[in-house]
Amino acid sequence: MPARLSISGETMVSTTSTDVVLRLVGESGEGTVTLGDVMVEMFTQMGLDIYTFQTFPAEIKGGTVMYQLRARSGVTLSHGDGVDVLVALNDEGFELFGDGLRPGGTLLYNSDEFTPPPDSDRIDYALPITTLAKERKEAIRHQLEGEILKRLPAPVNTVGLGALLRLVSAPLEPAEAYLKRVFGRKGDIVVGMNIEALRTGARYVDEQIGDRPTPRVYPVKQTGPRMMVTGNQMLSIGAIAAGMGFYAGYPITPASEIMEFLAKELPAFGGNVIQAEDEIAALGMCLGASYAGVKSMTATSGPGLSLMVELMNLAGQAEIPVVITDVQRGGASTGLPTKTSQGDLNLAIYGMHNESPRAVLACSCVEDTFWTTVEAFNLAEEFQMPVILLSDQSLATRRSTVPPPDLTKLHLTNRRIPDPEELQEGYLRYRDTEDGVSPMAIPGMAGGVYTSTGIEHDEQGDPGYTPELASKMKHKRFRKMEALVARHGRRLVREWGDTGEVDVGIIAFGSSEGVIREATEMAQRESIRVAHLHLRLLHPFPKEPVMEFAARCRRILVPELNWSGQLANWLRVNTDLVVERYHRDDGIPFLPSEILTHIRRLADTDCSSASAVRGQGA
Amino acid sequence: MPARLSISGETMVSTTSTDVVLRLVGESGEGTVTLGDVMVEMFTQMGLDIYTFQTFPAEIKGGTVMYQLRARSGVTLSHGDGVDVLVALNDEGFELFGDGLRPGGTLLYNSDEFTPPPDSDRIDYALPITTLAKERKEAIRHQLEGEILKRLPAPVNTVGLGALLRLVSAPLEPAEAYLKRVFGRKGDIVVGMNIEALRTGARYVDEQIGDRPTPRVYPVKQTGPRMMVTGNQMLSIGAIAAGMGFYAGYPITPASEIMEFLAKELPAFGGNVIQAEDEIAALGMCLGASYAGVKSMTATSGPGLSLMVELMNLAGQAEIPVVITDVQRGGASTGLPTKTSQGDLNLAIYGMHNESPRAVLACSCVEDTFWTTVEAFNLAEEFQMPVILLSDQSLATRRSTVPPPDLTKLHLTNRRIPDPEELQEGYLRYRDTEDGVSPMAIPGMAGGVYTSTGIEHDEQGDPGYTPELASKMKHKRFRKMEALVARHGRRLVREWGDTGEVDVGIIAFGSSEGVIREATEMAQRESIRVAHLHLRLLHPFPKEPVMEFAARCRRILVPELNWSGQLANWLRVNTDLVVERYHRDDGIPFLPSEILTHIRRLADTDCSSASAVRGQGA
Amino acid sequence: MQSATIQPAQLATNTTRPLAPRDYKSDLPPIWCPGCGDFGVLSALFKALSVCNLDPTRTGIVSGIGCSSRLPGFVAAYGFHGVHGRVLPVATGIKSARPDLNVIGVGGDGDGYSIGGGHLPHAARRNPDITYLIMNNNTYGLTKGQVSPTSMVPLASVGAKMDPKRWKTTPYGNTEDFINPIAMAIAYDCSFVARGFSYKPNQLADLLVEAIQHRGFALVDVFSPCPTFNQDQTDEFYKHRTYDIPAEHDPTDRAAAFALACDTKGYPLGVLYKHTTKPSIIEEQAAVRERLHGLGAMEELIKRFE
Amino acid sequence: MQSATIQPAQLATNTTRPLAPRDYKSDLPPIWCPGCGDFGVLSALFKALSVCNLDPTRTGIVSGIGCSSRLPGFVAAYGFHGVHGRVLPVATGIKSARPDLNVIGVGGDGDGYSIGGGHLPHAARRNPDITYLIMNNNTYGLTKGQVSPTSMVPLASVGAKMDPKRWKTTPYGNTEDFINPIAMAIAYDCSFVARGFSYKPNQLADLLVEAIQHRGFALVDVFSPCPTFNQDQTDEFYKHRTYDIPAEHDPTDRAAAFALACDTKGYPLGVLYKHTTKPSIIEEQAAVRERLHGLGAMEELIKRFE
Ligand SMILES: Cc1ncc(C[n+]2csc(CCOP(=O)(O)OP(=O)(O)O)c2C)c(N)n1
Ligand SMILES: Cc1ncc(C[n+]2csc(CCOP(=O)(O)OP(=O)(O)O)c2C)c(N)n1
Ligand code: SF4
Ligand code: SF4
Ligand SMILES: [Mg+2]
Ligand SMILES: [Mg+2]
Repeated sequence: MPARLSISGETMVSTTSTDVVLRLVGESGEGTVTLGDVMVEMFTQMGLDIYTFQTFPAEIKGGTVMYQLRARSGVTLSHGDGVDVLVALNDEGFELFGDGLRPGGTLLYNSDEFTPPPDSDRIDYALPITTLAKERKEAIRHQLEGEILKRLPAPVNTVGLGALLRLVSAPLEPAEAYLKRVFGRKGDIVVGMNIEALRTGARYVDEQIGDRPTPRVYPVKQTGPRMMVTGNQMLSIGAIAAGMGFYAGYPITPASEIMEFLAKELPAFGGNVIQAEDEIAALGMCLGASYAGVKSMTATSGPGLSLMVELMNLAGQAEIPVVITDVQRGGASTGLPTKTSQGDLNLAIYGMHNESPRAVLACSCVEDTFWTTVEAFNLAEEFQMPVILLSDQSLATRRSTVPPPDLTKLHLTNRRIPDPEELQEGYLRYRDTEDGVSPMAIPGMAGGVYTSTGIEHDEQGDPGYTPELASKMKHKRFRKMEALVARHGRRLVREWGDTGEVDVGIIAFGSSEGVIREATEMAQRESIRVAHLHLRLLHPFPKEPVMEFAARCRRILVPELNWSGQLANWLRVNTDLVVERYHRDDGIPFLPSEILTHIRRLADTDCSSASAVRGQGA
Repeated sequence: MPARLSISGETMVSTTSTDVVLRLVGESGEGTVTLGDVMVEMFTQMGLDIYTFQTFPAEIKGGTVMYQLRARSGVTLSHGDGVDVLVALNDEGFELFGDGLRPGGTLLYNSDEFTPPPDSDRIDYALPITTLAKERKEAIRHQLEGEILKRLPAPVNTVGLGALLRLVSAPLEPAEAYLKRVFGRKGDIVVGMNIEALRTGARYVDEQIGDRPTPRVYPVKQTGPRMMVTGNQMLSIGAIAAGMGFYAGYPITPASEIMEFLAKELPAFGGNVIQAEDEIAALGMCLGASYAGVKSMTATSGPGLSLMVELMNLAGQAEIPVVITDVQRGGASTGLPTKTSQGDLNLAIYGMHNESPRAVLACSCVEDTFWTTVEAFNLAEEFQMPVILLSDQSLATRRSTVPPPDLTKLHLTNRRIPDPEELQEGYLRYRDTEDGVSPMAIPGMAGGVYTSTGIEHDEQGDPGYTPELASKMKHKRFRKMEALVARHGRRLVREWGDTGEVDVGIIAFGSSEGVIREATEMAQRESIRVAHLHLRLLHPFPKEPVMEFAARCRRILVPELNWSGQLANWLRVNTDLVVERYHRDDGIPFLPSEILTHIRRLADTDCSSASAVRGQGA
Repeated sequence: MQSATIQPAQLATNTTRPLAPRDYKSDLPPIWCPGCGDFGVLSALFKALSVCNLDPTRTGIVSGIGCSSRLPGFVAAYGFHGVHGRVLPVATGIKSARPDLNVIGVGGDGDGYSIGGGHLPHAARRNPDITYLIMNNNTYGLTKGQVSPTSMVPLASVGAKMDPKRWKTTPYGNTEDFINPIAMAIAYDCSFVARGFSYKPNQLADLLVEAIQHRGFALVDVFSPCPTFNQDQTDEFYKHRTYDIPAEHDPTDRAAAFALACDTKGYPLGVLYKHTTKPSIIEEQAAVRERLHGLGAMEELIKRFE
Repeated sequence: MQSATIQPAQLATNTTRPLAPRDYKSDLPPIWCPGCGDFGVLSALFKALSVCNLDPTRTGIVSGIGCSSRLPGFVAAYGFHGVHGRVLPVATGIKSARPDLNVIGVGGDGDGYSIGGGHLPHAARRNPDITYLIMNNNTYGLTKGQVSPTSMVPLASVGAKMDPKRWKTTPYGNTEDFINPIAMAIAYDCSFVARGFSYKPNQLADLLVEAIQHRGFALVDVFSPCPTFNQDQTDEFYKHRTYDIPAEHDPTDRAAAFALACDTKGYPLGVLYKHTTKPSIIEEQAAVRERLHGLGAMEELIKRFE
């Protein structure tokens, strides 16, 4: 039976490649996440590319979780559009997340819990998963002691796993090996029960298949090593690779994992992690550590970034390198803490009273997160300013198979320090240099003593308030912004899609890169000429590459996950482009089909007179 | 001898009207400010209009202060351009602030301290002010006891006062009455010494005048009552008039005066003031008080506003009315704490993670400060959102003669509260109404209990996280922004200058209104067709009046005191206008001549093809 | 510390029928994990509200962010679920603006002692009539189990083997000591300091009643274990290590209270400290308003500048 | 509180010639008002730096914002003049990242006890090897004389007639009590707590020497009067109300230290409290790094995810 590939609701047939979207929904804490994680492991072992998307309830227990998993032979760019197989472990999950199932898709539901209303455009499999699991446990009751038996959970997940594997025609052997590994410590009886459960699940589905079509997952031969890693993990690895020696943070969803990861790993690299009393203290510690010569980072989410505004500004004004990671989450104030958003771009760019220099970067996918994090440290060091590194909930919690970073390509920048002669005679911490970057003495350097300060100051660092001085020093600091964009602006954007003149150009940032790339490819298949410019550097604004890109676009689409179209507004501030905005901010990432719709719309629009590029205003 | 009026360096002659700019410079704490204050009092008594401008050193003692004072018969719109009379009490002051003297201007200098380099285009008066004052004290030595004598300062300021009054041909009698009032308690001997000192100063100058021209100050008949008041004082009075019942703040230059004023005055009106432990606590307290039904305000400057970012967002999301005054000061981080700036517009508009509604207003002059503060409270109440009220150091510390507010014109808005039926059955705190404004129950109302929250929530206030709910409630909240601008946008701008088509239109905000008006009038006298639109409401953006104004302008100038042209950028975000930016941010306010230069330049530019208004982008 | 004329706590009570604990229950069911200590705290609070016969319509419950901070939604009274760590400023604002309301602050140990810890000494010195109930589970529950300032985790230098799934930010042991919030509150001269335990609900309800009836700022730190993320400071842990404060303890003796708070052999439950003559900002503000009574007139104020 | 293996304080001292107090003086002249108490503090600090023979090149002085916080600029050492209230986080970051540096924090009572007060208990529990010197003038100097948490101003309810030019935010008397920072620090188990007076410069220099040499976090609260804005807590005021801590006081006795700190009859000068066995985050972090020594390899880390 050929695999049914689903992209944007359409169905293609292939005999060799795989592209399956699974969605698991159930009560939080009920094992839904475990089942998803095991499926990820199984598919990874089959050599497939994985891309996950999860939404969590904001409560610790209770509430519905959704775990979506796309397995594909070849690069996977998004969590997929139409769901091929929906596994609904309870009614509420089906209600909330059932509509993602594509027409003709497959539903596997826990028939102990509920019965879905019939739908002729759906293939249903009932699985009394609780009952089956209980039966498996009953079957070994006589072989185990009371206390152990009491604590032993019925193998619900394993039944589900078997059913699911069979449903996508995947082999059971790797799962059996996995069960042996996981339950080995608990003895043969428990292992046996689980293997039986696995087979029961598979058998139960097998009996129902008949000649109905099922999606099929083909194993792929791996070509090289691949990592299975989340965005948060990759960001942390990137920070260590960048030479970070100090991290301070305060727990906050969805950034906490970064601190947890680093607390475990950083000390082995000689670094320290402090869990601070709040985000202000976290950033204060980082500034202290960086002032002392050690590369530093903190990571937080919106509420924490809000609290850091005052100290970020100090970093800009006193010229202290630091990386501030913002794993964006949904909603203003406490909002939607477990959902995603691209709503903090404004705060990252404008969050300061008066103005001091800073840079804003955004990670675009799990693989890129490594490199953009390295860039963030490099830019912070090169230009002695705070760099805000944007990630978001969907990227941070996404598990994705990616090629491991090629460490031979890793180049690290260290801050400019005074040379020996300079230290001997009248060292000036804030020397007014051509590019605005002044050599920074590190405590311990003889001849380098100075006082770092956020008050306006002369080249030496002594406070001064005359208009002339204020103006001169501000120009010095902001020259760094020009130097940054001149040196790195071109490098920190990425182009996808068609070259040459296109009907639709997409300008975007952050974690939607893959989705947009996928939509672009879909549009190309429909013979729409389309290209995509993805900004890793947002601020200072990389105007040249943007204008060059825009020059070859008839219309420009700016899709983003926030309320007011923050990137589109930022484009307006920096260019004279007329763009088509598409934005929403309800907590969930874009779908490829959603972007495709807008590409189609723009491609269709008659706009002979329209040109995205306008002459710059005076 | 006719008075020499100076506007933008040019000299006009009039026999009846007065327009004199005095500048006093000296060591901080040396009495410069006192002397300035006394001159203000003298001129006010003469019925003149006063407008002051001061810069302070950032240190408590030491450093140079500059006190500029313009006295005019008729409305005074700025602190004036060229200085007519410079009183330099020390060398450093002359160095730092001497260049403001207009060609042909008068210098009165303390010849005990220094001798200025000769300049033929200046009329010099040497005044050995310290010596003369000491002599006056010596003269009464025999009449006083040792201890009293020791503590009695030599009447330096009084000598200066006499000299200055004579220099501008002002009568000495009011000053003598003033001295009697002030020193009366110290006895006749001290009063006598001061009167002698006054006359000595006057005589000393008189001897030097000869037939040299001097500026002349004519008394004016007052038409009605006028207040002599600073921006900070007027803002505080406005807040009380608006019905504020609670204020919490944390000291910060240049906003502290507001808390100090209110601590003294508000309790008489039944309100409370708390000096909080920091700005976060201050705003937290205000939110508590407002939630409890009492109109609340806090006031701060940039660093404090930065710290309030998280709670401002809560106010937007949980829909709690509050007024947050930001008396902007110079520089990022600690920057230029005693200087002025319009650099916090970005933070006021964009300072939040993700997005919640808020309004931003700016006070434009001392008189307006009363009314705009009332507006801020009214809008906060009407739309249940935080209103950021911008002032700045120059406006806040400016002393100005203004007509007292006409209290019959005072209209106060109170928040919408649930009606009795609503409270009886299923009251919904966040009811999804047409204009987005939901009736707000106040603790104490039976049937109104609800939990205010910054987490996403349903109409009742219960937490909820579905995309549908998130989207619906966000739309509800942001509809208030539309309603606000629809109801009040037109009212909250002001137009000056020519009607009909003009060559140059100026769009501006905040404390530079007067300077720009004056420049506009100067340009009109040069037959340039020019108009000026001043925005009191910045956010939500009053697009209609702006576009209508723009439609009659050939070119648009946006002058502002900040680094990047924040208002110009905000115009770009909201409109398709092409504007000419003029901005600097070195701590000092604009001069009329400075703006005039740019008006002239734009008027001259050939830009037949240029039109400020462009078709809106798609 | 200064002293002033002292008035008894003024509570807004029900004028109609007395309310039962369940009458204070809202329609929103608590979202806490099964076995969470906060359930016990909530029912003790219901009981205390009923005993004090507080009028729900004139009662405001303020919280921050955390599992425990979800409490206001579960009570049928006015609630304010604000941001992380700002319970006390908000509560103080309410009480200052509306002294006629009963104000109760609630939250977690992270909310109250970490990010919000800077407000505590100032609330104590202002001494408004507010009860502040901290559900101390010695961890950050909502963010899934990091150390809080009260977490008791072995030090890194001890070299203990840590369970990799627990104490996620301190995988090799803590690098920091923990704090003693009770001793701190006494040093702040907080005018009422008590400690309860969610598994002693009757005692806790009594403490809450006393705290609510106390005139001034009352801190009640409650051990309220988090079975989901803290497998160290559990209910069992505290059952064995807490003891009731002996009757002979004089809570007005500050030195004795401090010594009791510093007891290293166990955790005393009950009222540790009371300072009944401490001035309160609410009364001080009333004194100022009274002194200026009748002097507030806008026309006059404006005239003063003419 | 826990205990750990304790090491003596490690100071970065001059390797060349011993430096005199004046060698620590920078070119920038202090901008304080004539008669400001901070002059005395600065010269005591110069003396202490010289006695400890600290290497200015390996010494960082961190401050916040305020008159007192301008101090780092007047010392010829590395300085960090940050923002209001964040001395301790910055100092902790420096010390954690660079344990080889001497780190001294300085600032005012507003900076340290009001806006920055929330960081103090956490610095105390982390116990890094930092000396924190507070120039306590019982007011906000730089913003021109509002009450601080340590201001002793008559209560409003007393009805005292206030000088309209003084205590600008409390024109009818204070509505709040003041705090006792020394008692608070002892409750934080701050491992070194001392109090000095800027008009006893020799004693102050000695205290600073002891604080600098102390291993762990040392708080030195110094009465440093502001003659410009505080006409109540003046040098004269303190001259009559301070006394030297009697020799028999045992600073390791926490209860005794607390009682001394709470003395209502006068202000003790000297070392109140010392906890010499308190663990320090700097050593704890070293223990973690040591335990994992040699295990840090990027390739390995990446491999673990393959
Ligand atoms: C400014 C900010 N920082 C961090 C967070 C994330 N956060 C939410 S609750 C919490 C701590 C929870 O611990 P606690 O206060 O003890 O409450 P518990 O959940 O244990 O009851 C944190 C860090 C936040 N919401 N806001
Ligand atoms: C966030 C912030 N809030 C307020 C201020 C204004 N400010 C500067 S110094 C200061 C307090 C000064 O008092 P203190 O710390 O005791 O130092 P002192 O001047 O008395 O030495 C304040 C409130 C500021 N700079 N930053
Ligand atoms: S995580 Fe802990 S504190 Fe939070 S609800 Fe669950 S048991 Fe309670
Ligand atoms: S204002 Fe006070 S603290 Fe500040 S420098 Fe002057 S005397 Fe010192
Ligand atoms: Mg907790
Ligand atoms: Mg002070």
